Amino acid sequence: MSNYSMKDIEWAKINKDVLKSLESPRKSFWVVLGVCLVLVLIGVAAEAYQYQEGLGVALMNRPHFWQLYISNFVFWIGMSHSGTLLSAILLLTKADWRKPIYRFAEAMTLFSILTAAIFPVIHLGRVWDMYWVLPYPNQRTIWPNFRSPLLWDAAAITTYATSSALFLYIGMIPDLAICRDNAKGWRKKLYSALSMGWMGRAREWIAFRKTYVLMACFLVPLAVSVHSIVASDFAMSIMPDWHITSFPPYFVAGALYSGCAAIITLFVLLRHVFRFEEYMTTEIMDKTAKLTFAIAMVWNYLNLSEYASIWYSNDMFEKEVLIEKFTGPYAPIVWGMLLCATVAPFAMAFKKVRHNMWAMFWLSLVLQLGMWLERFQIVSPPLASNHEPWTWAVVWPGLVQLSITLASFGWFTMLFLIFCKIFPSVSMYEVKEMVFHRRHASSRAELQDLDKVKEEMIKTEEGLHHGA
Amino acid sequence: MALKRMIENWSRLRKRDYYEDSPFMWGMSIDLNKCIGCGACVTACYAENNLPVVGKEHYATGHAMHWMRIERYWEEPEGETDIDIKDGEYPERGAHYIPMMCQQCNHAPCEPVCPVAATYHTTDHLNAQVYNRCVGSRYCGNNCPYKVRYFNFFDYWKDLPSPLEMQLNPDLSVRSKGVMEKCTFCVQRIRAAKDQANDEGHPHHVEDGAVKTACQQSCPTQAIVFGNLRDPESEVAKQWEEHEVELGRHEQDKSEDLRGYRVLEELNVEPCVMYLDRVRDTEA
Amino acid sequence: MHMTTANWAVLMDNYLFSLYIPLAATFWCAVLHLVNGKWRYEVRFLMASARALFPLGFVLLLIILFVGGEKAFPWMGGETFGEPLNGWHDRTFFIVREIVLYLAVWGFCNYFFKLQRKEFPHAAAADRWRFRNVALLVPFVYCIYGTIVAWDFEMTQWPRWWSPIYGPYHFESMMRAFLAFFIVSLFVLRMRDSLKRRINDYVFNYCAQIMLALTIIWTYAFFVQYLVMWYGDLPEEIERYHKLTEGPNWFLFWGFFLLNSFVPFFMLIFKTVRNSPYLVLFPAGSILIGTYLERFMWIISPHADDIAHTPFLSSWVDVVITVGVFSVGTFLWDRQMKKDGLYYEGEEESGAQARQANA
Amino acid sequence: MAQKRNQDQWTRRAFLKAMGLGGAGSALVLSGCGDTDIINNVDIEVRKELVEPNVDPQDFVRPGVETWYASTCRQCPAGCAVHARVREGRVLKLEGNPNSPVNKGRLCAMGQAGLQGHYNPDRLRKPMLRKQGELVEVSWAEAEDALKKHLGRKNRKLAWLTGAVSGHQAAIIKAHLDAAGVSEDRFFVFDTLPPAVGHAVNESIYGHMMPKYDFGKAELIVSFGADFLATWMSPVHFAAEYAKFRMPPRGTLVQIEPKMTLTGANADRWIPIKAGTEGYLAKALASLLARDSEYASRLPADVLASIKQVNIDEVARITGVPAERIHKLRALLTTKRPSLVLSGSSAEGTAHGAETANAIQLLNVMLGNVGATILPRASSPFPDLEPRMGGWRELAQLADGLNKGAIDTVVVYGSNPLYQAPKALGFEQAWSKAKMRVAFSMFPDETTMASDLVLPIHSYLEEWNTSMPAYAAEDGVLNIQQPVMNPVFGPESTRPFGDLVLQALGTIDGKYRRWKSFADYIKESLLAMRPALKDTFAPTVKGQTAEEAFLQGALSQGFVRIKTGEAKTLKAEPAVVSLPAKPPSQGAKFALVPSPRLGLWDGRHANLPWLQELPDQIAQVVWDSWVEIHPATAEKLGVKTGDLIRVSSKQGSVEVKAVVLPSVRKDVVAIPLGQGHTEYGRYAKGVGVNPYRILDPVYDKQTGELAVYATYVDVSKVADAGPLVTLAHGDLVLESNTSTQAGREIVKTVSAKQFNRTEKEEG
Repeated sequence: MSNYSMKDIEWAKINKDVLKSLESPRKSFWVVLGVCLVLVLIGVAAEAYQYQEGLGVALMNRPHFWQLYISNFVFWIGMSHSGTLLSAILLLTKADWRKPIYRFAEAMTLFSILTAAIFPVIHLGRVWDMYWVLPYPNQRTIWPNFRSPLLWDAAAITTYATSSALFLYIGMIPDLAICRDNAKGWRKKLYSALSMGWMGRAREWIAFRKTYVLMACFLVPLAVSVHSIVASDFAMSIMPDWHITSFPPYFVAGALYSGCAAIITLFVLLRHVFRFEEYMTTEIMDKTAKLTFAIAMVWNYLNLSEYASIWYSNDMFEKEVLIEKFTGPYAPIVWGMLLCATVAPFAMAFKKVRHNMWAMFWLSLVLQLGMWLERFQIVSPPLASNHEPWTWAVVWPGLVQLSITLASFGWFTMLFLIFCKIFPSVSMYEVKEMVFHRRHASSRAELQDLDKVKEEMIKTEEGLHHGA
Repeated sequence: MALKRMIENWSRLRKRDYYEDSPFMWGMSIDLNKCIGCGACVTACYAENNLPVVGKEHYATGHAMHWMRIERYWEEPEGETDIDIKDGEYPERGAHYIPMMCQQCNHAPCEPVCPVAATYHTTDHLNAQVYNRCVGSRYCGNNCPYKVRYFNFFDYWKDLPSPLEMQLNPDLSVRSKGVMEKCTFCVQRIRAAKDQANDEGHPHHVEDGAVKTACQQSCPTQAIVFGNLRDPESEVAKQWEEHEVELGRHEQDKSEDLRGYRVLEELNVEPCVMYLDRVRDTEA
Repeated sequence: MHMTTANWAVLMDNYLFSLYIPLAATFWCAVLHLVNGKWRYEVRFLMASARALFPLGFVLLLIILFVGGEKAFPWMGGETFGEPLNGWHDRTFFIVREIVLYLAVWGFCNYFFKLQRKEFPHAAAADRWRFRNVALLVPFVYCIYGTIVAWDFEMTQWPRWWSPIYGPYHFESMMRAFLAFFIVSLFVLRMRDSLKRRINDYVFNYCAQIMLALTIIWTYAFFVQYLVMWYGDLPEEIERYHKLTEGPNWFLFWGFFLLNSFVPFFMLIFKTVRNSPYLVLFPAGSILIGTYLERFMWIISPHADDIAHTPFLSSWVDVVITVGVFSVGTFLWDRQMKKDGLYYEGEEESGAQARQANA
Repeated sequence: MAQKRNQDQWTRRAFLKAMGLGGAGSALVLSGCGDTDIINNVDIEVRKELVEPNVDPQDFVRPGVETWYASTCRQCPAGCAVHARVREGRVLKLEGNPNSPVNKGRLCAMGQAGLQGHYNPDRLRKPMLRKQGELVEVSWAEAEDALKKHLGRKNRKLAWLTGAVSGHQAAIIKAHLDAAGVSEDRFFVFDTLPPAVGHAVNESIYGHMMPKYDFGKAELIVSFGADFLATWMSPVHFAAEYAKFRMPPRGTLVQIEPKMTLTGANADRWIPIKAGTEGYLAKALASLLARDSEYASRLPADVLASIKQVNIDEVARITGVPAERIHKLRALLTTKRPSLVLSGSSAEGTAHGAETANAIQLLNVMLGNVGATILPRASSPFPDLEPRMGGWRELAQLADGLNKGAIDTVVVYGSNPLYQAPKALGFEQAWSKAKMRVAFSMFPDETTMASDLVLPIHSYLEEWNTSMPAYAAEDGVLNIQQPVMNPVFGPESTRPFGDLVLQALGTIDGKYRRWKSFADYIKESLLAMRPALKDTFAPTVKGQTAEEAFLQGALSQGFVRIKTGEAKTLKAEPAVVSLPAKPPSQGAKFALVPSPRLGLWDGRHANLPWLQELPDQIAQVVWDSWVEIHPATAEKLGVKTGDLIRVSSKQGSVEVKAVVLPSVRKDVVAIPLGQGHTEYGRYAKGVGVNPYRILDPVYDKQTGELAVYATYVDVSKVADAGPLVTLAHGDLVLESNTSTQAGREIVKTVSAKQFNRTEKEEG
């Protein structure tokens, strides 16, 4: 916990560095943004075509009523989890190292949930009637079906998107004030409005802390519930290999897992692009990687125990799906997932990997690929070999689904790029706090106390040891 | 308001079977000893229920809309040794045919998962699909263990060449794209028979045989029997009784000699269709 | 099923506790080390002494396997619940894997504790490194072995019933039960006050905080499993729940739910409770009893149609077994603590006096 | 409608002849025919529906109220009686007529799909005339002129070609030939599926082309390729008979054929046999039976002598049926009695078809089935109304006549030889030699489009007619067909066939002008037939005349029963079995089975989307042709389902996708009939291939029928073409996917023993 290299960063430098990242973008920024825009437009065209012709153009069929749209939905929802959840949990457990990385992680959360929310909508057969899923008052007192996990989804996503946006925004207010003070033109107006007159008075800080911690307390269970609900889309059904009791925690673990991987990806990119080396240090990467590793292990446990218990259950339907998963037409997907998401994370057990930024970057992409494949193999193989052997069929997603999938990546990246240029992607005030704490840590009384206790312990234990 | 209603009707809502008192529970029995797999029922269903012909391309992508289908399997009967079947090179016991359509489950897994309650249980114990309400989430289709729900992936009726549209049955709608549909037990015929019974002054009793489903009507071997399971005098109820297939169980406690069974009843979905075992003369 | 099965369930319950007290102790020692929890120095040797319970557990295991047999595991007697049994339900394989795994885990935990004694800040780097590596393995061992125990002793009771979340649900519950047990033990030890090392109040607080988190997780796992099974309405799943919730022991089911979830949660959320070594005894006791009943219910529930057996009330054998096991366990632990040199040897000296003298 | 009495204009005899009632003999009295517009409540089943005879549907349109009309299905020659549901002047649904002895209220897929022929978008709506080699649309006036010019005159070179035909349609065609001064042997009937060889053999053995079969009484049915559940004369009727047969005590069905038919799929024992060797197996069985004097005694000495010397092992080698199986079959035949042995198309469609059928019938004779399950027919007083089934021989005769120039004008109706006839028959060339080819047709099929004058006719739901079933479930039933709605395209687009023929007739012979329409002709005829009918319909409404009551009753019932003579006892005179010692060797070639399907039938229903989308009962393919190959053969050829295969005979080749299925013999490939149309509208044109096109010109020597199952082909893989369109779709295709229930117990099977033990006979 020692040698933090940012010990002596001047506060003014922090402001300068971070505000610099908001300045006029380089050419490459516009190129990437342009590519994203093109992807989004392709997706819009695909959706328009699908809207016009009917969902059949997506090449789903009976028994594959769901496919890539749903697996993408789960993927993006999963990605959205790590940001808020990690930020909130680490805030509550007072882990200091979250401070330089939580802002962009939260932004990632918000944008991936905005991406995720698209999918259940375009996946509907009658998109134009999607509002029927909402419990709005109407003359005929027709309610949606509250028993349906899809309705829980609708509620969960809305709540989660709102709260995540609020959490991101609240945490950003002091920084927005800094931006306001340094900005001109339309930015000045924007930041003035958003910072709501933040002056950094003690009263403001007290209120701010309370609000922020309360939001975090609310968000942790919310995030867990959101992905548990996403899991229930599958677990509540009676489909073999969907009806799995461990799906809710499994999905939560998977969400954190892929989200952490995404954080690592963005971590390396931002660090590289904005030259944030001083804030996003190797130590923080090390901790993020360790956390990812731990989550990967939980995910692995749940995944493997699912396989084991299916095997152990002797349940004909479930076993059939399992066997088909490993030997059937979708086997490359499943094995790919196991390779990318089960085996690959063990690389993070090695310090050398954890401390190598680009290794972590590529590894994180592999993990995300693995988790994307995982979502696909959750949706498709069980449908392919369902209860009714007569309907067994394999279907691969068609061009429309694939282009909309690509578009979702373009859409997410586009939003994130725009965010990076308008809002500080590293929290200035919290990095300052961290620097402050580090600087003054040695003089802190309670720390001294703890050290005293430790000394005493060691003494006794040495005695015990030699005595025994 | 909903809460108030819930409180007022609490005792009713707590019942295992909401429609305990309903005089109707439509059910079917299909004798596989008689079924020859000819497909008359399939076409009759197309004719009666305005099923779209999707054409070769759509059929190839799995978008066919046959509410009723005849599944064909090749397996040999178990436990039989034979003098000349080498590795089962020829299916010498013929094919296994089974007409499969919505089983009108009383614990239908499709019902609770619909986000807009477009599929629900009617007081007749039919698993109804409200086309107008359906938004096309297709969850019901996934959760159906029989995979007998059919989704309108396209507007199949859009390009129907004239005058084929003159055949369409005005008693029920044609379905637009994005809507799930499935076998209704010819609910329009049930409706007509109930209306008539009502006119005749006995709304709680529809005479057995007054409703025939299109598939039952056309079946050349009369393998399909349809009727009201709540009417002990109905043919179908008698058959269920005779074969000791009981509702409300997921495992029948009965003699192996009796032929009745319900497909996948071990999933506790309470199908209202009973099948009777296929029969083969093992001595031939 | 008969009364005897129920008594065997009580014995199995006791077996699980005698297994998990040392096992979860190992787990917590390892985890506290891995997350660098500084208060571990105050508790880790106390926890380590719990390894004295391993022999007791082993004896109970042998009794259950060889004397209990099909009375403890009805499937051994051919009860298949309508489905052919699978490979796991094989008597010989079952006995062999239980014994072999038990011995292996016992050995592993002892090795861990041995390394732990060598680990202190001034110890040799190699020792510390080895200890850390073994500590890293502990959560894996705990989770995997815990899962196997959960399946073998509780899930197999109804061969058709299976639930992937059951493993985590089971071992999570048991790691919490250990903490509850530990808190009660600490309290007693503090009363006696003959430990060489003072047990600070914040130890109770830390334990209470973890218990709160684990209570939330327990409730989550319980609810998730229940909801998935209730919603799916598959017979082999829902029937087991029906037997739990509507069988003759329904009050025990809801009882353990309250004791494991509501009571500890609504107490532990208050700082006052967490910070008071006296008050925290209540949630701890609640969890302890709750977990005991929970284990009992999961073991007995497939047979609950036939048995209305309330542990301790329906049969004096339960009392004898449980009191016996717990007395032997306490005695063994106590003896181990003395062996490990955690007590002051002189009878007349109290801990306080000794510490004073030392200072 | 007023009825004029102009009996005096011509003789009674001529009248009777014109009406097709020539043989009636009894004193028939004509009387006035009133309109039948009185609504009567008639129960259909128990549903209280109104069955109304239709005169002018417009008058009866009551919005939202459905009306049911009785009529007859014309989708195949079986002649099932139907009830048509009509609402708002549109026919919506066809259902079986429960009173009919043929179909007893049931209706097959083809019958259901009749509506789509009726409403078919490809129906011809304008007459066409060939001008400068091109068919051009012309007005009805012009078409009528052409009709009168070519058919309305004496013409010794005139010939008619129709599909299986009966009733007043047959009568009026005969009347036309008669009026044109041609003898009746210029009335050629060509339909591919009716068992012409079987009929001829029956005629020679039993003295009737189709004795009556009693399935219900049989304990055992051994069928040599008779696909009675799908394509054998009257599938709906036989399916119902089959259901009776399967009720306890349950009869046993053994099906012997090279490619599994629907009947084979429902057999207790399906015996795959080498194509064309059924006769040898039958002979071997007869020989085995003959060892028992009980069976031997039923045969004349010369016949007995012809079956004495049979080496079973040799037969096993020839037929590919193990000797053990032959013995077991013989045991089955002797234990389960009475039985019924049937011969069907795959047995009869060989170079020794008649001998084979004879050998098969021999078994019936030996087993004493004649008189037990094979019953005699009563003679009909109206032989001219009896169905004419025809066959390949008549087509060949027509071709011969055309080639020789003995025929220069052909009228074609309900037959499509240009699609069905193999290239090797050279029918196209013969057809092109005709000077005038007149087609009465609903659809632009191959033959129609190669004709000179095309007259679009009403569908069978728009016109009047009578017909007799191809297989009479009950002797002497005359089905009545009436329009159930106004013509879909209006009276100016299509015309009733009968009206047009009457028009031509009237041009030649004035006495036929007596009837304004074919409808009048039929009604008058029915009234005339009254004394010869069993059914009498008494007036039910006050003021109704007897005639009104009769017509109304007959139309409501949908058919009338004719008083027939007593059925004589059946005497069987089997011929000597004269099969060659061995069938000719075919080397490594595969036998080609051009298998008919219930659905597309012989190809006439390929333009009905419902039937195109009805999966084949065995291969489950839709919208396509395919070749069925046994898995072992496929492995040898390196073929998997969906591969494109070339099947070539000496006459040519077709390329078609393969379906690997265990339900064909290893030395057989089967291509279903029905596809491969080069014309015939949007749904049929260009879909699949037609196996008939590549058949070798092999004929049955006795009957002169084409041996449809006697072509041997080479098979080779052309390309990987991807999956076929099947009921079960996707990559997990047919053989892997739909062969197994994966332990799900979706279809459960029990033994007949158990079935007979536990289930009681139904009352």
